[in-house]
Amino acid sequence: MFSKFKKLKLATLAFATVIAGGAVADTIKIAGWGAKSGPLRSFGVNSEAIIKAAIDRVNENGGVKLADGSMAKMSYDYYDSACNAEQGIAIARKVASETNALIGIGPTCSGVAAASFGVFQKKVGDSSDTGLQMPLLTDTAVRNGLAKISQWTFRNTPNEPDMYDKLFAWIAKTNPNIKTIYGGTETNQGHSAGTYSKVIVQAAIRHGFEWVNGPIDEVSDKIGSGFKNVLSSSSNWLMEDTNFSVQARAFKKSGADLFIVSSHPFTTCGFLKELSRMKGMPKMMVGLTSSSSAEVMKGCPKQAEGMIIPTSFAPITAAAKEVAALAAANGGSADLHSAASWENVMIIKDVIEAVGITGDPSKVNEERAKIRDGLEALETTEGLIGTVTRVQDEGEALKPFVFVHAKNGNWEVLHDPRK
Amino acid sequence: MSFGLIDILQSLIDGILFGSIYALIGLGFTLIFGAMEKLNMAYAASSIGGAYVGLGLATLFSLPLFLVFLIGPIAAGLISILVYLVSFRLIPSTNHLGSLMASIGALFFIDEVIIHETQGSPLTFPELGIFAEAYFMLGDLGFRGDLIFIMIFGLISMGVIIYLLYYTRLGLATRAVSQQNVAARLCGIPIHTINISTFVLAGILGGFAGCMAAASVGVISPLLTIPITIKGLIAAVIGGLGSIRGAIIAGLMIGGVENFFLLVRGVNERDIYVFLLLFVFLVLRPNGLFGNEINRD
Amino acid sequence: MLKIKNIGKNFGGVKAVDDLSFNVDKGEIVGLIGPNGSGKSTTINLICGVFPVDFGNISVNEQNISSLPTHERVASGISRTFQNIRLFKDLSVWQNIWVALQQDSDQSSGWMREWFGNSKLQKEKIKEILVFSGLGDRFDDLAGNLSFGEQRRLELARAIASKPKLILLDEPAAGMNSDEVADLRQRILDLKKLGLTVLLVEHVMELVMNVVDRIVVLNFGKKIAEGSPENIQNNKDVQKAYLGGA
Amino acid sequence: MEYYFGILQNIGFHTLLGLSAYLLLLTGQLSMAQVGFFAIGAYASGILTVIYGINIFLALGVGAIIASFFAFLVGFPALRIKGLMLVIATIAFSEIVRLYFFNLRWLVEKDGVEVGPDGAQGFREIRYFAANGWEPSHIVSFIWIVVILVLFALWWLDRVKAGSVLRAVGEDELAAQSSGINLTVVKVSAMTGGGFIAGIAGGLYAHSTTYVDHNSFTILLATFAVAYPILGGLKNVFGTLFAVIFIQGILIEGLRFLGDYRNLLFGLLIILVMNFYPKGLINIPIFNWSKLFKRRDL
Repeated sequence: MFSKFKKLKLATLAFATVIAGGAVADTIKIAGWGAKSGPLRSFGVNSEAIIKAAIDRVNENGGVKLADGSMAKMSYDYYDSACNAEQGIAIARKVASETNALIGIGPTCSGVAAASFGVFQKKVGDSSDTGLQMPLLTDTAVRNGLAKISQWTFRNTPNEPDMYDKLFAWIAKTNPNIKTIYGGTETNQGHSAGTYSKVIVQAAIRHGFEWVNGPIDEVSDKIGSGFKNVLSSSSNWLMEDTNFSVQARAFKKSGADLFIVSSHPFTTCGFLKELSRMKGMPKMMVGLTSSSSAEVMKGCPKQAEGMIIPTSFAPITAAAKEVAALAAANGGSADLHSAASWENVMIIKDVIEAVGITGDPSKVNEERAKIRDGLEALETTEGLIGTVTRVQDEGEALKPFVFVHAKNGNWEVLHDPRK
Repeated sequence: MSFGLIDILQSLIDGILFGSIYALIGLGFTLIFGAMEKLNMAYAASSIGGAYVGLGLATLFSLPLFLVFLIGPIAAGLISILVYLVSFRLIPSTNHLGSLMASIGALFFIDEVIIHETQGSPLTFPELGIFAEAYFMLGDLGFRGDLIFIMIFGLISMGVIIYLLYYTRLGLATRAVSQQNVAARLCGIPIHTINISTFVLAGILGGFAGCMAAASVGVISPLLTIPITIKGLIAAVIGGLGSIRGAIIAGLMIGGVENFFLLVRGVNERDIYVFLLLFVFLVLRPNGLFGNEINRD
Repeated sequence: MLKIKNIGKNFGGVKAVDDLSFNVDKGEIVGLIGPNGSGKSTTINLICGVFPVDFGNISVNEQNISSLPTHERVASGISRTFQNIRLFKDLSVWQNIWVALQQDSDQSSGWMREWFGNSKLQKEKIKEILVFSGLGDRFDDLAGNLSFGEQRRLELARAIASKPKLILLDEPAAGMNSDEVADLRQRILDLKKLGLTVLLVEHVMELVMNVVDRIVVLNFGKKIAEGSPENIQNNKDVQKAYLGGA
Repeated sequence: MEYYFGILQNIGFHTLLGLSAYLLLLTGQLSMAQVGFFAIGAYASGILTVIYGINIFLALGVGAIIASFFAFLVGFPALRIKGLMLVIATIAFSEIVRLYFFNLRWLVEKDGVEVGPDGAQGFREIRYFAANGWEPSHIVSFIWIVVILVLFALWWLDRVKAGSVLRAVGEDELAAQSSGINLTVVKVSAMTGGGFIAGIAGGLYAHSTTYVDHNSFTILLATFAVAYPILGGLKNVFGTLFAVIFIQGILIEGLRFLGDYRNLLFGLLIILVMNFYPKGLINIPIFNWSKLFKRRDL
């Protein structure tokens, strides 16, 4: 069934079929890294569990086809970057210079991604730039616009501007009684705050929702416009906060029809509990993509009931269901972040087969470059819940997504915008 | 955000109520400092650790959830003994840096064990039953039932500790140890027993505080440790290290100040003011609210 | 040269030193005695500037030093030893002296040279001081490894190194046996030979009576007597103070 | 090779950070403010190279001077407080600095892209090294030249009077004052010097990681900064270097094969070291090698 995944449109890879001479390896190595220590350990654990499952699957089906037509097994090493920039960079360097890994998957933290992408070469072939030259396909770090830092870095992460745009268009159409909005975010968390101020609120306003205290200055049709004013008109908290009384009261007082709660699970739950204690629940709630995870369902299923989140992963297809089961079997859980690493392994397999790799350790540098070119040539890939379009000048993906909402302790699909 | 007088009052009330948790943790720091003139940096971590153990055991053996609030403090007391043994017992008492570093090592260790066992993901924590449901209104002002409970608990603990320290033989011995270490030893007071009992007492108190903090949020996460450590330390210092009522009053004050600045200046600047408050205290009143003039070197 | 005029110090309502006045003349050895808690050590600490005086005046060579910080009083010619030895125990013997060593005023080598320059020049001077103090052979040892008597001598040597005019000795004979006390007596007389002025706070009467020129007696922070050793020995008030029952 | 260069870089700026804390520990001040100065150095020199396009050497120097200026200012109130209170006060300072950079947005358009510090979104693309064709070996050499210079300067300090005076203040402030030492000058100079070293370290850090945000400068890093000299011992400057190699080289990178258990071991090893070597791993003055072969006195 996995042959279906191969829908590559390789436009300009004439050289790909040229088989270089030399030894052919029997294993193809890739590397993964992410936070496996510190408070964000679950990211790394989930990501590794799924990489393991995906590689096991590839090998069960015979492995990956090399340039000479022989089959090689895939193997991986997973490293702990501890959500720490120095460690992330050290690992990127280690993988690039000390191992034969052809490509990396990671890191899981946006902050580490922002730092370590900077040590990669900015433009391919720029000999004056001494940055690392190894392709990287990120699964988890979602923060806006990271992949364009280097031409060697690619992401297979959800495209939040598109997701929230569609979400609010749909809400506007199906819920004409929802008119006013209000919200808040974790300001010291790059992803939550950036997505909230540059994406979510702006999408809502674009689709005719009214900020409850009147219009926000400088917010226009353009994504990211006037986002400072968005943040200062909202009621925010910090990632490690425990007391949400002032914020929840401001939410309640705003009396908006729809609340936007853009935060990761820990504060999402803390905040929702305070809000429900104050009996300030609105008619509708929209959350951050990262909160559509198991943690929220473990932490506050009752309070999150009804919260709508767009996500690029939900067990709606047979493949997605299977990945979710495999992840659980390997001690992790599949969510929109970690599930991407399954797709990444499959993309890597397809690219390797398309560009023709020998796996010869002595040619690791040129083969890495080949894989990078192969990645850049991708226009679409087959994802777990549908076809993924690649925006290659930025190295980003446009992933299919669905809207889920919390219902009876589970994330249930509310609407599939493709239908 | 626009706000009026009611909002300010309300934010102060919420903050002061929430400050009970800082007060309890500050109280623990101060108790240990009072006995040994040392900071146990792992204190808040062992408190949260106790709450985790309570939650873990209760889940594992499907115990009634209220037992979490019993097992948690006991576990925190035991963790405190361990911390005492590895960070204070064997390191020469004159080596303050050594104990400080070792207790920081213990802080890392406890935190990483929690993260390792839970994958770092937040877990639901049982709330304080009827107290959590209760929400009193006084005019336009609201009061959270569970936080009032925690505050009353904090005041009672303060009373109990003052009683223990000033009206019992154990307290006499503890004070003797803290004031004249050598002389106390010569009088036959078993110093290590006294120190361990202080650690256990502080640990149990911290375990309660940890459980209460988690219960008041409804979620427990390893992210709780560092903020509570810092705010608890600030409470202990502003109160005057070694002063019991100082720690309680300063804890409540920090809660209030924090929430007030959250309301008027926003969350990004909130903590700057808390640290400035501490800075001002340290420079203008280095001995804190109720600290006496002993050498804190 | 040292003039103390009506000084006083309260600690939480207790008058540790109360309206005390006395003088020490150049080249003199003056003993400051009194029962325990009579304010002797406080007086020393007030002269050195460990605490500020609550009222009154302290002057050295007509210069009022009452409000100067400790290190500036050292510069104006006062140095001291401590009742319970306070050496830099993790530094070597010669470094202990080095820390206190004042530059000769005629030597204009500049502060960079003094603080960051090579130690060779200064080592000779330090050696001289150590030999004078009978510690010549302990030059490189850690101060903490010296015997008790040697530590006392090193402290005295450190006090000399800052080129004082007046040395305050705070119970230097405490814990010494009679041989060591005899040695100490000789060393104090040597200081006098060097032209230094000494204020000696001491309990060991054997030392005080045999070395000082004049004695000041304190009780409850007040001066109760002043005079030559013989006079003091026969003074009724002093006997009363020491035997209890004021 | 690049990997080892990378680790050497990490060891390099962590050593500098540890040395800046070492200098203050000599005077008996346990300062958690070093990470604040480190952050100031990082942001200041990053802003200079990225926004103003200034040469790296000049930027590092100016960044270090700005950091040392703040250290100078912190030195005065720090005089009044000692010991554990100073620990808390300097934590407050570092946190205020961190929160300042958390709130700092200073974006300038360059070549059509906005560059500069962007609050919680961090300060990206401080790519002076890579953009100017520095090979990893060049970067490592540069960092280590700085490290060796600072190591040498601090080693030299123990051979001149200033070093003895610092240690004297650290051992006994009253005795030092009574020996004619001006405590204010000594402590404020140590703070300023420590700020300068931490400022350089911060600049090197920002340029070798290419990205900083406020989360890079937490209490955790401040703890590391003081942990190095304490673990290494204050007897000589190489203890700090040794401790950095021990922590950054062995504990963090060398134990990767332990996988999930690596971080558990980290806290545990600190505890063990403090219990078995309470005065630090290297507890001998470097100028007295004969002590190496004598029994260690605990």
